[in-house]
Amino acid sequence: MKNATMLSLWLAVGFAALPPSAIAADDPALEKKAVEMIKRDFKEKGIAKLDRLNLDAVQAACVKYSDKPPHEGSDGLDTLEKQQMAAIKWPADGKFMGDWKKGEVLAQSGRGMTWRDKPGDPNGGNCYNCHQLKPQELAYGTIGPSLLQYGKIRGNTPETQKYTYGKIYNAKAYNLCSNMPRFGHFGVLTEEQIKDLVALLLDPESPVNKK
Amino acid sequence: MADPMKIRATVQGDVAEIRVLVNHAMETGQRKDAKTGELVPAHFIQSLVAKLGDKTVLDAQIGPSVSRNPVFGFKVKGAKAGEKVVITWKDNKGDTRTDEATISAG
Amino acid sequence: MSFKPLMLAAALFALPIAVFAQGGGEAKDNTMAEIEKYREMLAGDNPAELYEAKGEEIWKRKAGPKDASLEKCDLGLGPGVVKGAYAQMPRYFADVNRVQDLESRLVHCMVTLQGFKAEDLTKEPFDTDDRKTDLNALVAYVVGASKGMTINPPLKHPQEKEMAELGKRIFFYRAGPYDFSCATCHAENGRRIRLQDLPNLTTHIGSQRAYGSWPAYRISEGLFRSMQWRINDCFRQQRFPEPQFGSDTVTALLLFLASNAAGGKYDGPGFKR
Amino acid sequence: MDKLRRMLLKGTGASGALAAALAAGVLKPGQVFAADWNKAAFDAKDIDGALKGAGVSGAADSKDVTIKAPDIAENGAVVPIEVASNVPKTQQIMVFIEKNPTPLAASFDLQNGTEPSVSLRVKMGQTSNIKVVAKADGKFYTTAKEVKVTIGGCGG
Repeated sequence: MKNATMLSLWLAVGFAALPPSAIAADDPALEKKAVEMIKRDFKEKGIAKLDRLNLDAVQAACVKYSDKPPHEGSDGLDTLEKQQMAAIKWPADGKFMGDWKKGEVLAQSGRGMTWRDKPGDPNGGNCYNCHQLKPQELAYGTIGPSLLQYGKIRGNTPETQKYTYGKIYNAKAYNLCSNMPRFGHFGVLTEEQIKDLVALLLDPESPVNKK
Repeated sequence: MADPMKIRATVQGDVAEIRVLVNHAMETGQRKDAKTGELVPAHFIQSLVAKLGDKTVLDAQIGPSVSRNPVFGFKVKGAKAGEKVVITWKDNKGDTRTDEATISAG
Repeated sequence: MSFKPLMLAAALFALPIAVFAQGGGEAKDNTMAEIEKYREMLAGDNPAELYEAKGEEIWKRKAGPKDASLEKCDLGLGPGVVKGAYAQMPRYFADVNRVQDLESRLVHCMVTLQGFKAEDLTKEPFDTDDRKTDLNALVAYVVGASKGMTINPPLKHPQEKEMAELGKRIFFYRAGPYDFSCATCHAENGRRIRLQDLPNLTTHIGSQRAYGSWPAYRISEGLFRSMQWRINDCFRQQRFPEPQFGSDTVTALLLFLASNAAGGKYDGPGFKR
Repeated sequence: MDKLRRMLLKGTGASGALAAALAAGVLKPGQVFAADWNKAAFDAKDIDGALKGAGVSGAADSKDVTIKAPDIAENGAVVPIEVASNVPKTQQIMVFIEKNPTPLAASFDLQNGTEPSVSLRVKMGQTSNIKVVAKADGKFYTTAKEVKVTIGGCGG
């Protein structure tokens, strides 16, 4: 009842989001001014240096097209996804599965890459921030889809292992303006860590695949 | 010097409802300082006494498991609007503070 | 392991969960219902009140090289008018010919009226466990004097209109090693990070609930936190470098949020996990 | 939550710091305080020690002692609780957080018309039972309630 009331209120008053059109492209002069403002107003702190404000090709396209780039063109989806895919460094040993127990610890940790993290501190996987994984963990986020039963649903095949490794390494190779960080591409996680996360998702013994 | 408390006291019938919000760090002594890595010394309220007029109505002993900026609420029978509530606390470093409030009709 | 205060990530503005709770299993609904009960039991007795009381005293007290109080400080509604002023900020101030948020304006007043040096006030502007700033207490006092009022930034001056538009663009700027923008977490309805619900700041309701309940006392730190701090910590968790205190980038974002929240109620200072 | 868990579970320095404070003689009871702070009870490291230190023995489970608290706390640094006793002649109410490093949180002597119902906010380092003991007419009555402490934010 309460929810229903709130929902109708929401629809009536505040549900309308900003126009989904390309905000940045709408007014190039204003966009330029905003970028100049950003470049002027930040200062480096700890490991967070000012070069983090510079956009790579993927970020630039996603900002420019409000996360909905066209397929064609040199800054289009097709070209950029292909480039990102080509840049994935696959494991030399051809193995994708590590230790799911280590993966679970990694999935729980939200640490890493902020100006408070020290150089050399291990980064976390941040997984539970956005995804549901093992059923016992109630404190999970919903920015990304639930990964409960991930391996059970998809099957622990070599193809799924490779896809899962690649997706964690660089989600943008599969969906250019995905919300998910590029953990391998930007060196946030090591090859071994990504393998541990693949195991957390696919190992039949992992709690993710248990009831 | 310690900062003032915030005391609310209202009466309905002859029961006063008293709530006090205390400004205190309530350090357990087991927390490490973010910058220095040193343990922050224990600093917490150990006693809190409430009086209605000159009668003690609540005599509390407190440990570091009570939250920072503590809140206590209690009810006293036989109170009247206009009476004074006086609350005094004292911590493990010997700091102390007394504040008072007048009971208002609820 | 060194001790570090727990910060919530992009979970920048807590909202009552009931509004945003989605389906997704009984366990989850039950968790959210219990957390809602937790919040209800905490309502009232907000430690932010202690900061408000202290801020009022600081506002009226003579201080600084010029030995003056802040009672002639103009927060936009005329010298000395505190009531309702925060609800109409950020705004354009002719005497400095720019748009200022509350904290920038307070620094301006402390410099011009009391003779303090701006760099001394803004070098380490945020409270720590053993260092509480006058500025932070003043923020609590001023925002408390807008409690219950309608959020209503003027948005009439060309600079005000432009700042809100710039803020929108900054909100959608994706960068850094995680490719995050503010919008990554705050542009969809019904999302959470861990258990923390994420308001959709591109909607009126999401902005009103978030902007309308900050600044706030934060339980996880046991400290009162201002908007400058709030935005600063957003950028930290976005894995960006640090925005400078009182910079246009922060003011622009605040005005963007205030403009989305306009017409809604200001209900701060808040009390957050 | 990690913060608090670390804060409460890490290290054993507290007793040292406290001992130093005591040695420095800063714990003189003021005139206003009737009883000395019960060091033995507050310093006890487990629930049995804390109960013993507080002089509690033979406490009977009782439905007349109640704890109102959320089943899940969003943040263990501040857990709001209301404790009450309907046992006639209740003169004292004690609150213990069983799994905290020092479980005794507070002890309330009720005098001159104060009702046996107190609200307060406590820290909880982890999911734990809250145990409340009421003393009435020289006898002890008790009840307990579990509160789960969740991981909030993203641990960054």
